[in-house]
Amino acid sequence: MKNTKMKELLQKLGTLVALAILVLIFCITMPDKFMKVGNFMNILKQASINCLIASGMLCALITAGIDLSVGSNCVLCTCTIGVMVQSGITNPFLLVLCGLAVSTLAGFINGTLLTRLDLPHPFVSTMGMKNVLWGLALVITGSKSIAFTNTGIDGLMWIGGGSLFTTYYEGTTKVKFPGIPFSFILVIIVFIIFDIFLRKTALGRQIYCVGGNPEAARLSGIPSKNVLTFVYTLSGFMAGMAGIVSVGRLASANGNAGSTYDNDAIAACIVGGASFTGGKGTIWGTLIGALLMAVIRNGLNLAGAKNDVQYIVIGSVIILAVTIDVFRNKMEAKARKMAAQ
Amino acid sequence: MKNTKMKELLQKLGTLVALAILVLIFCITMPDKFMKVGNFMNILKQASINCLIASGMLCALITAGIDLSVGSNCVLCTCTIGVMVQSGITNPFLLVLCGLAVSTLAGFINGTLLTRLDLPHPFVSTMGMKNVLWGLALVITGSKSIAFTNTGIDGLMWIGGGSLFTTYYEGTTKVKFPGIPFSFILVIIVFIIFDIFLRKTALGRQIYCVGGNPEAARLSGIPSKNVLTFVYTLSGFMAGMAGIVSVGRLASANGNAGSTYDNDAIAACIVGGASFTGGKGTIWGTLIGALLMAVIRNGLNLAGAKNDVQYIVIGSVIILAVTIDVFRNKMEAKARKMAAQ
Amino acid sequence: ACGGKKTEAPADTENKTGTETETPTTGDVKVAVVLKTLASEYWGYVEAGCKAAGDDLGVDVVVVGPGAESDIEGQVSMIEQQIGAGCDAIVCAPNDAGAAQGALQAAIDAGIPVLAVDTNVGIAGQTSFVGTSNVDAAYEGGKWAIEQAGTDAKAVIIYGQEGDNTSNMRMEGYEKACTEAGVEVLAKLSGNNLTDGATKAMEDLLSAYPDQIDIVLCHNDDTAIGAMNACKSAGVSDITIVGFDGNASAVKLILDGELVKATVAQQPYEMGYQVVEAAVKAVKLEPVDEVINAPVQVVTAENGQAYLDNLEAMKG
Amino acid sequence: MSEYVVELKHITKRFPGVVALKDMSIGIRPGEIHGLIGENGAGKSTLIKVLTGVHTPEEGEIFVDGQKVVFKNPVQSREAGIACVYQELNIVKQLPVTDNVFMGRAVKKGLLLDYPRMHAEAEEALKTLGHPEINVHLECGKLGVGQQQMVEIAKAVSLDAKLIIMDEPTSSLGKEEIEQLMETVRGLKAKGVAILFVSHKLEELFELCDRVTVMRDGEHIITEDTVNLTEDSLINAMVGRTLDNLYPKEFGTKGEVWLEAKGLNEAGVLHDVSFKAHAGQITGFAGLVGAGRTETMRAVFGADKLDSGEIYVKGEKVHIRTPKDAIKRKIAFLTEDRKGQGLVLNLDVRTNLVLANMKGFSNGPFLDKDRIEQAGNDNVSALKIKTPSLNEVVGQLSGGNQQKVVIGKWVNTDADIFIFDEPTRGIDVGAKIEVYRVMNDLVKAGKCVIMVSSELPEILAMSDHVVVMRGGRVMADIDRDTPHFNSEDIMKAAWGGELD
Ligand SMILES: Nc1ncnc2c1ncn2[C@@H]1O[C@H](COP(=O)(O)OP(=O)(O)OP(=O)(O)O)[C@@H](O)[C@H]1O
Ligand SMILES: Nc1ncnc2c1ncn2[C@@H]1O[C@H](COP(=O)(O)OP(=O)(O)OP(=O)(O)O)[C@@H](O)[C@H]1O
Ligand SMILES: [Mg+2]
Ligand SMILES: [Mg+2]
Repeated sequence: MKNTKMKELLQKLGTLVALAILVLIFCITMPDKFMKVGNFMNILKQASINCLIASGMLCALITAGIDLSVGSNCVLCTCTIGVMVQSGITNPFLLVLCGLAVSTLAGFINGTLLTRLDLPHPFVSTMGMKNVLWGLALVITGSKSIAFTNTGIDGLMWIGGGSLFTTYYEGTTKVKFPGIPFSFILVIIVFIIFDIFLRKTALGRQIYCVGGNPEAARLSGIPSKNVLTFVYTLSGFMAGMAGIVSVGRLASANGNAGSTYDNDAIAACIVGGASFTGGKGTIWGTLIGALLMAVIRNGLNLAGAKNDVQYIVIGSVIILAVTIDVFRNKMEAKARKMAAQ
Repeated sequence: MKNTKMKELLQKLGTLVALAILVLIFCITMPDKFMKVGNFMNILKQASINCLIASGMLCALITAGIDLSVGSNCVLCTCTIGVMVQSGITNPFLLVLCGLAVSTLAGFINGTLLTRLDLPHPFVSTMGMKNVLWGLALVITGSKSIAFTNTGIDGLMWIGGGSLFTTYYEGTTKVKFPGIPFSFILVIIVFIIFDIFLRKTALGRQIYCVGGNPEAARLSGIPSKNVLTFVYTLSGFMAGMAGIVSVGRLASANGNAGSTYDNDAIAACIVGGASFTGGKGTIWGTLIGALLMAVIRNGLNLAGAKNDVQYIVIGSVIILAVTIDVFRNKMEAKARKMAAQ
Repeated sequence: ACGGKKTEAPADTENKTGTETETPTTGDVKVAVVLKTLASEYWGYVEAGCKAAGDDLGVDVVVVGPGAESDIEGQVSMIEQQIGAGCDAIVCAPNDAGAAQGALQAAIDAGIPVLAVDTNVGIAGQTSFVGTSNVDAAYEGGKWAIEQAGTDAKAVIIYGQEGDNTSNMRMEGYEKACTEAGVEVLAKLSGNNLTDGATKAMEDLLSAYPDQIDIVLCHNDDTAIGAMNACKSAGVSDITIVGFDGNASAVKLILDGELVKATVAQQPYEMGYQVVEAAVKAVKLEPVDEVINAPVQVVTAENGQAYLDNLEAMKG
Repeated sequence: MSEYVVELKHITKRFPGVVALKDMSIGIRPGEIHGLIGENGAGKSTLIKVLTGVHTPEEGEIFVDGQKVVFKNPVQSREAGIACVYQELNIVKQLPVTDNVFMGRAVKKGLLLDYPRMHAEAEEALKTLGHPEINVHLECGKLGVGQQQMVEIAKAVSLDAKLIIMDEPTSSLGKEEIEQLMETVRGLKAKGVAILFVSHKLEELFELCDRVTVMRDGEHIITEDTVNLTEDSLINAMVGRTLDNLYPKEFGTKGEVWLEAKGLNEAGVLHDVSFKAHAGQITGFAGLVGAGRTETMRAVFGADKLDSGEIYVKGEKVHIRTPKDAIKRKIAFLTEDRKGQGLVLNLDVRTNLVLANMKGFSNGPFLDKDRIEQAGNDNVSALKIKTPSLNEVVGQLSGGNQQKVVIGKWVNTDADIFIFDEPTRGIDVGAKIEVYRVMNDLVKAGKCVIMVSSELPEILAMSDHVVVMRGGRVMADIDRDTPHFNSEDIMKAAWGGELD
């Protein structure tokens, strides 16, 4: 049982192969730089924000939608917290609450726009919202960046910046094991919840139904509009979570910080097996997709690759990863057909 | 006949209403700045590159696809020309030929990746290519910007920068009528060709068919894969055209210039009535969409609106424009329903 | 279209450009300022300076800028619009000098004075350039860091967007400082001008060169904050990070004794103020210097408080 | 207590361009099997969707157990005890069978779904329908169409409903499965469940129903006990006139062999399939569901890849790799799945009608508007396609009218060899005759027609020559003038028996 499940997982995730190959290549070419515990922890840290955003994006993609506002929304959350801190509020719970509330509200507006106005596709509403939220983030911060260091919110900053199980060389402050980044532990917790949510709850399954065949969902009495509204609200909430993590990770709030987030999240989901036509995608696939992206960036940085080379390599790897997946699916279908004989 | 067609067009394009309202608002609030012939000519000039790119994007959207590489591709074309000019080549025909060839090839690769590798959705392949092309543009220019002014390619620069029918106050060099920008005349010519192509030719209709149901199209003898390959090649070609226009428009080649182009083109198409689910969209709708975007930007700039406000307004107008269209469609359906006997 | 000749050639002395009409009174003077973007702290200071000058001189100042520094076409459009809408002088901080030259030619042709701020346009007929060379400014920052860390130190550079002119120039300045002092540059990575990108880049640099990096030279303050994050979470404390721009948030960190030890401030407010001043002079056909140098300041723990107070005062 | 479990009174429902229901009333008694019949586009499916809360009628009332109700959505209807198998498959292909059976419902244990129980119940429901072989863990997209239809039926049956509506449930089922389904329906009736059964197959209605309601143009025509009805009176009520001959067979002159297949093989699907089809004849393909007839035709048409085998068109050996090659060889192929493979649903009728012959309707690269208009109008009148105009989006036509558009699409090609895969699936008796007439005309014009059909009467009446398949193999090849040309022998061959 467990074994077959593992096998299934492996089969389903052709990208895991791509990830493994990539790691292997980097390990061989840069054993001294890449193949270090500390570096692997770095990769996890670097993937965290993308993972959180991608989890919400995944739900939108499963419903055959998209949420282009996640990047701006994440930034808006951080900026909200930044402005509050500037005005002297340092209660971490209050800050987290307000940050999440703002992002969740923005997500809810996305969903409402889509479903109540009967917009044809969330691309429009979320692209519109992306601009609106970006503008808001700039307005509230006065287009200035706000630094969090030494503002008395170290507890909050620990979420994004702290590590567990850090060990030091005896009697020094020299780090032996840099610890597991708490942000990644958070990601794992969130992803386990998502996994259960998507696979085992009624609402989770309804998300797949709405994406796979909206007409069937409607005829089966699934309240598609509510499900969609929920999905975009959830996506907003997850963007907020990412915003909270970035408080500690970036130690600053800047209205322009989110420009690359949307595409990174989409790439993680798609590379991880989700599809624009909806009904497909798993959270673990998304994790692998996000890690794949993080590993490429990390490896190229370690190799000292320039911007331009990085663009070319990242582009190629994205295409390659998906190609491997498509190829593996075809092989599998062929094998099934042969077995049917 | 002509009359009903005009009426139909008006009916089909709810966004035209949005555009009219917007122009009216700006005319009323800024009669001195906005409501000037020169400014209107500016708007046309400013919409040109987006129009050209959007025309190719429209075809991709009609097939239920997307082409995220257009921005980079446009820039790559300009940079190719830039590098050639730097190396002393000034024959405009040769320059145009090479620029278009590079972009068309890139588009062809997009199409080939999509159809021959059986990728699930062009988002991935074109996002990958976007990065690759961007990187290439930086590599060939050595990450430096190349100025075209005074390099002896004035003829070529006239395409993007020149105007027709410019008049001056008698005996002076003071401009009376700044002339119709040639780039926009080019747009109109291209769009008329596109209109005929999409509505009246077999291949054009096939693009809609492939977008609506690729399997049905294939079984009807339409070579879906070839049609798709053609669409992405065309999109690449149009990006190349935009690249040629930007030689004169920007008077420089810079590898980073294309970052906003993709989204602007998508927005123009979607605001103009295209849909992510394919099978929908007209070239005139796209024109209106592109003009709408250009008018907002222009008006806000003239009003001296700050970036943050601009983001918010642009986001809202995008949502609003599409909402008006959806609403008008609903009204029309309702009217037809009431008329049914 | 290049080089349209005036009918009545004005006294074409070195730096001033005149129009055929009579000198306008300051009340009607309109100065258009097109910056690289407005959505950032640095350009916010420039904008504030421009507006303050406008108020002080009693002229109408419009400040616009595209949403991002990479939006070259957006900036060209803005220049066209401002010329089209009518202005008596135009000030520009070009995102791409070549592109701006193309667009500003119309102003030169129409006899409208053209001024550059922060980054030079370099168009023939340009009235004035107010700013500092980014190369020199970065050089100053680099030199300061090397003074602190010693010439046997090793440095890394985290740059912005490759292909971006400003980034290229700052890179040149930093490298110049390092080569002069014989400091080895271990690596150069892009942080894409974002804190997120810079954090990742610095983490990776620390991984690649453990215990070797003494100096981190950054292309802006957000990048410096990112580098600081990475160092802190890696437990690195003996490192000198230099930022660029002189943003308040960065200066506060410097004063707090964080790892960001300095930021190169180009006096954005001053630049903004002076360029508008110069523009008004040009409109009034008064002589204007071809290059107006704004002073560069390396803001450190010593002069940081004064700098901040100054910023505060300017805002008020 | 009312006489009816569910009653609709004076329902009017409008769509843009059409009034689908006009003052329509119908009452269903508890425990009865109530047949509903009418031409394509008569409004049957619309009526059903009003009943299930999918459409809200402009006028009229709905009563359940004598109580007036208003259904705003499908959940309310389901909660009132109404379950439905819709005409079009409503399967989420990416999800497993269990999820589809329980779509829109949840069996929970705490916060989570109780999958073990759901799997068990889904298995149970499929077993009672005679399909224990369907793996409930498998994604639905991997099942055959017939199996998918069974999942759809299981979805309705597993609800504890007092009224189950079935909108043409048998159109994608084979004979055996139809028998099984009828058993199930009778079993439900015995339990006191009322059934509303829509079908275009008269014999099914006579075999199964207690009463039948006939609709025409959205209006109620008659409701009668089945015993008082004859085929003729039913058809008369439906189409407003009598049809003397349901199968108007006409003969052409037998010509050369125009299509010949030799030893077609496709791993796991086709085994050494050979057949010949003559010009001027209708070659029927009989067999049970899954016999491999569709696969054979797809292979011939170049839609699927063959592992080996030869195809001859008009005596010439050809290599057909894509449908385009086949069309070039003047082969037409009407697919059985109109939605997935036949039509571009979001485009207009006009475009769909010329889909397969854009070249033929072009002058150079340009489409010839007038000729297209002409051909479209001809199709609409010849095939009696019920559509507001040629500009109507095909997806909004009723199921049967969509099928007619697909037929029109192929009639508009200048093909010589026509392959019709289940051409009369889901179309009404009147329209069927039109389709037969189309085939007759083709044959008389000397064309070669292949008709794949699961309806034996149709095969017997219309074919000049029958090929019987089973399990991807050709079992028999029977000419019209041989003694084996009868239903017993064909069925025997379809079941794998030897004919002497
Ligand atoms: N959603 C819709 N929008 C517009 N028109 C519709 C819609 N649904 C049905 N119609 C129209 O309503 C009429 C009745 O259609 P309906 O599907 O009820 O017919 P039907 O009796 O079920 O036919 P069939 O036997 O072909 O299934 C048709 O003319 C059809 O075109
Ligand atoms: N209802 C079904 N049950 C089981 N298998 C099926 C079913 N429908 C199709 N298949 C699968 O598809 C293969 C060939 O089916 P095909 O569609 O060619 O048969 P057919 O004779 O055309 O039947 P149909 O009447 O369904 O069109 C079979 O070998 C079988 O594996
Ligand atoms: Mg129906
Ligand atoms: Mg079949």
